[in-house]
Amino acid sequence: MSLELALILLGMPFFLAGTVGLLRFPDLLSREHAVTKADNLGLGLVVLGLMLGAESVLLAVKLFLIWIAVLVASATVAQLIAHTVIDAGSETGGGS
Amino acid sequence: MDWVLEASALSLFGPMGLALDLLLAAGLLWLAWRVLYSPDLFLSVVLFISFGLLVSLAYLRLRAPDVAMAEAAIGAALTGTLLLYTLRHMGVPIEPPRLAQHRLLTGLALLMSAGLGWAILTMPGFSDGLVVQVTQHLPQSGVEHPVTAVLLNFRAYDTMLEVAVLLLALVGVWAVSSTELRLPAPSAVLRGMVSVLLPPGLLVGGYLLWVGAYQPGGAFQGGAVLGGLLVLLFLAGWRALAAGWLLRLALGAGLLAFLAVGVLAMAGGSLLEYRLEAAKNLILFIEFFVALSVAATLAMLLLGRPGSAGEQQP
Amino acid sequence: MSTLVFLLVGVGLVVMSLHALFVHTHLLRQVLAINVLGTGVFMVFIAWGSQSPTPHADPVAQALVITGIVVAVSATALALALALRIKQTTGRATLSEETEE
Amino acid sequence: MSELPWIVWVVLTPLAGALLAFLWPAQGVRVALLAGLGTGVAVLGLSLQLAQLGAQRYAVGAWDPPLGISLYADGLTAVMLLMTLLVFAPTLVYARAYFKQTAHLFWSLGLFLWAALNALFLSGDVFNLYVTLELLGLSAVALTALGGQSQALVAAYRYLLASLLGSLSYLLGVGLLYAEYATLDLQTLGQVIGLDPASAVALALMATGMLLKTALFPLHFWLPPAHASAAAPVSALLSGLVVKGSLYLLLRLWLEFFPETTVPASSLILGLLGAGAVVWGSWQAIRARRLKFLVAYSTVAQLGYPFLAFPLLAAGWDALAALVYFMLSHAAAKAAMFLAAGSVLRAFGQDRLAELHGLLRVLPLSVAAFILAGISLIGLPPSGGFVAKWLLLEAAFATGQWGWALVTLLGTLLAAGYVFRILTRALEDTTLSDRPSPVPRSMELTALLLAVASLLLGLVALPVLGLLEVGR
Repeated sequence: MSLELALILLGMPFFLAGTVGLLRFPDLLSREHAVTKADNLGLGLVVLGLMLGAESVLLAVKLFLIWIAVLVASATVAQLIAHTVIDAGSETGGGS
Repeated sequence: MDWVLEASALSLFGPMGLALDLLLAAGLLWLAWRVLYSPDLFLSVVLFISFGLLVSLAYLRLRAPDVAMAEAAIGAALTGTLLLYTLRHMGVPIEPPRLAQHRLLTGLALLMSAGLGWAILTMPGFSDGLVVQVTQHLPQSGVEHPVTAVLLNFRAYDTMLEVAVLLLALVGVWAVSSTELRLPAPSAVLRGMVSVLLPPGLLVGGYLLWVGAYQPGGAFQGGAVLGGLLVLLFLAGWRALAAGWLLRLALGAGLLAFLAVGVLAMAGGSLLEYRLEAAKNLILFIEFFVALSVAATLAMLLLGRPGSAGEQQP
Repeated sequence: MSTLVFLLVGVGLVVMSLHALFVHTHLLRQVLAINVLGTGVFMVFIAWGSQSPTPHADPVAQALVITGIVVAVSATALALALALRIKQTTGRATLSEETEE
Repeated sequence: MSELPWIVWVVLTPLAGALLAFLWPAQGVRVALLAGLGTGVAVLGLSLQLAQLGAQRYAVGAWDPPLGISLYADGLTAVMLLMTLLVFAPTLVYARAYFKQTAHLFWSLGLFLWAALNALFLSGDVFNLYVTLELLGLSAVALTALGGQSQALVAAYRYLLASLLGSLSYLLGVGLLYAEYATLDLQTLGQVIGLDPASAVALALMATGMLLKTALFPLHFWLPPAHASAAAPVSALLSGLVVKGSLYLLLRLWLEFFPETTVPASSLILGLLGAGAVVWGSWQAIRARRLKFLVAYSTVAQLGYPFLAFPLLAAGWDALAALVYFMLSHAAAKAAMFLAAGSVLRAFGQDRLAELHGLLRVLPLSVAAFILAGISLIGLPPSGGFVAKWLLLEAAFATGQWGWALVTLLGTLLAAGYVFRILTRALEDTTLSDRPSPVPRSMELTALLLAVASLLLGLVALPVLGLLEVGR
């Protein structure tokens, strides 16, 4: 029980770091970078913790699949946003 | 899935559950306030999507997983996407909202809400008359999950009219909008993601549809997932089904299946009355086509009107 | 206990969205207000249904709310299509006070 | 007549027709007329069955209430279904000539509207009534916006917001009733409902929702622009039928929840609002500068009369008969006027009253339709309007509430005012300057047919009122 709690608690600061990055970083691309990287790692740790606690292997696999889906989705969205920002020609410092 | 339900049934959180509820409630009210009154409309729409997700979390806390899925898939994701699409084409207003003064109507609203609060607080206890009836008649419904039994058997007439409402909304949107099917140029990254997500997406959609008979899930939730997938396919440049009578058949399939099964059932009994042994298959038959037309309708609501050659504009 | 909390949240959402609906003039803000109003009403349904002794909340209430959500998205889609057309034809994102002529 | 479940076909035929018109747009007209015929047969079959066998209750899916949904049909339902048939049939024929392209979306939307009305009149379940109300509201809004010009779109959007607000208010009332009595069946609710605070608030919410959707004064702001800027056949359906749907629902709730004996004080409020509607609507109609706006404001006024009958419902039969007959005669007369106004618009391209001189020479049939429909709106014998006002006066004198009789007479004078505004200009003998474009004969004939029907309603009062008594 304690290992799961430790892993979940370990994941928390990454979420915090991601959010702080989102608010603090100057331009869009670096903000986006912070959120994508930190949150995914945090989520990974939380999922790992939940997987240990899950009572059936099938459930553990489902939890893992959730993490994979979030990884694919956030990576693609990050790419798309980045492309639109660069295509729009706004210098890296700009962007809402 | 059961594990998550137990967690939300306070077993894991124990007394912490109330703290979570209060946190969630505060979050909901604060987010709603921001959605309704923030000066920047784009921020309002984005916050509306997170508000929808928080609402589906609240439904999970209230032990209503079916509704949580429907709210997340249709209420938050799809409505949010529709709002973003419309906002992009309307343009974000620069000046903050001018608040029109409606002293009378605001007073009416407050009066009505005070009455509402008072009525709820003086409400007698929960009477589970109907819940007991549903559990008693569950074996005759052909499915094990009570929500699907109510939706597709006990109150199937409601659901038939509801599928008609969805189709009607689409016809209404076609009658109003003149925008052709305008899709952005597909980007390689999106195409890559779609090829990765398509197989598991179809699997999840189909699984949700199938599992509806035993656990939370069902036609609308499965249809919403498939609808999202269809939108991704269109954005990634797939045009095959984008117009013509095949599309119309897919859109009308749900209502068609309902009418067909409903009328056929009248041969041996009353409208929409399934014989016990055929109930499960009939429900699944209807759910399949309803999911298909929900997916097609939700995707077409977003992607606008296909200019099919054969039919002039109104 | 969680029932009462979310019942009051439902009522709160209804109050806020009603006020916003009357006060705002921008088309999209009115659509947002209608959606939040619908969510408030559904929250009251499910909060009350969660007191049901069955493993999940009251199945009839859940079925009604699922039907309500699908009807709400249909109405929202039509409202947004109308709002877009109004902006395209009149160039304004608010309802013009038109006279008879 | 036979054991055929007409009650089911009354809803399924237009619904299937709407679906087929959507799937096969090229044949939209033919599908609509065929479905219209089928629905007409089903409605007549059901009415005959009701007259012979009395009220019917049909449990859908063989699940009895409170678990399942039941359809319920009695005399009131039959009269409403016949009213819908009476207005829909000629309007579909009119629309065939009005809309030039055949593959128009009007056919699918129109049949959805008919299915929604029939489902609303037949439903015996409060939540199912919410779904039918939404089906009705969305199809009406889509039809209003069909024209595509900005005025129609703005009016349709304002109509949609008012309709959604009304439906959600009604839904909240349903939620409270369900929370308290754990049943959604209308009849069961009627037996168990008490007057504790929660039920009172629930009924207030449901009633407010219906008042908003019926556009009763002061909640009528959305109606005139919507009905005036919609296409002519759509305006006829909106003014003639759609507003009657929510009015019927309010009446059905009233009859189920308040037995004749206990008429609550709130009926007085409805009566006063009705009086306000009659006066305010007529005044706006007299001042209107365009023909379709005049007719739309006349709807706001004429909708006031049924509400005058609510406080008199304790007087028993006469008041109920008056209320229903107001709805019936107004449906036919108003639909006829809007169709005739559509012919005028088709001929001259605009409908400003100031420039509509000498219509008689150009559109004699439409002017005749205006005259006959005007007679019914004013309430001169032998029209349906006269019978309704006569029954209302009888009920008023029976209970000694003179006020409503006075309002009715004042309303009659005001109605005469705005009807003659149309006729004086139409009958002038001056020749028109610009060349009117040709108007298809079927458009004028259907308008005239509806006007004659509203006149004949006065003569067929006895059988119709006999049918109304079934199940009371």
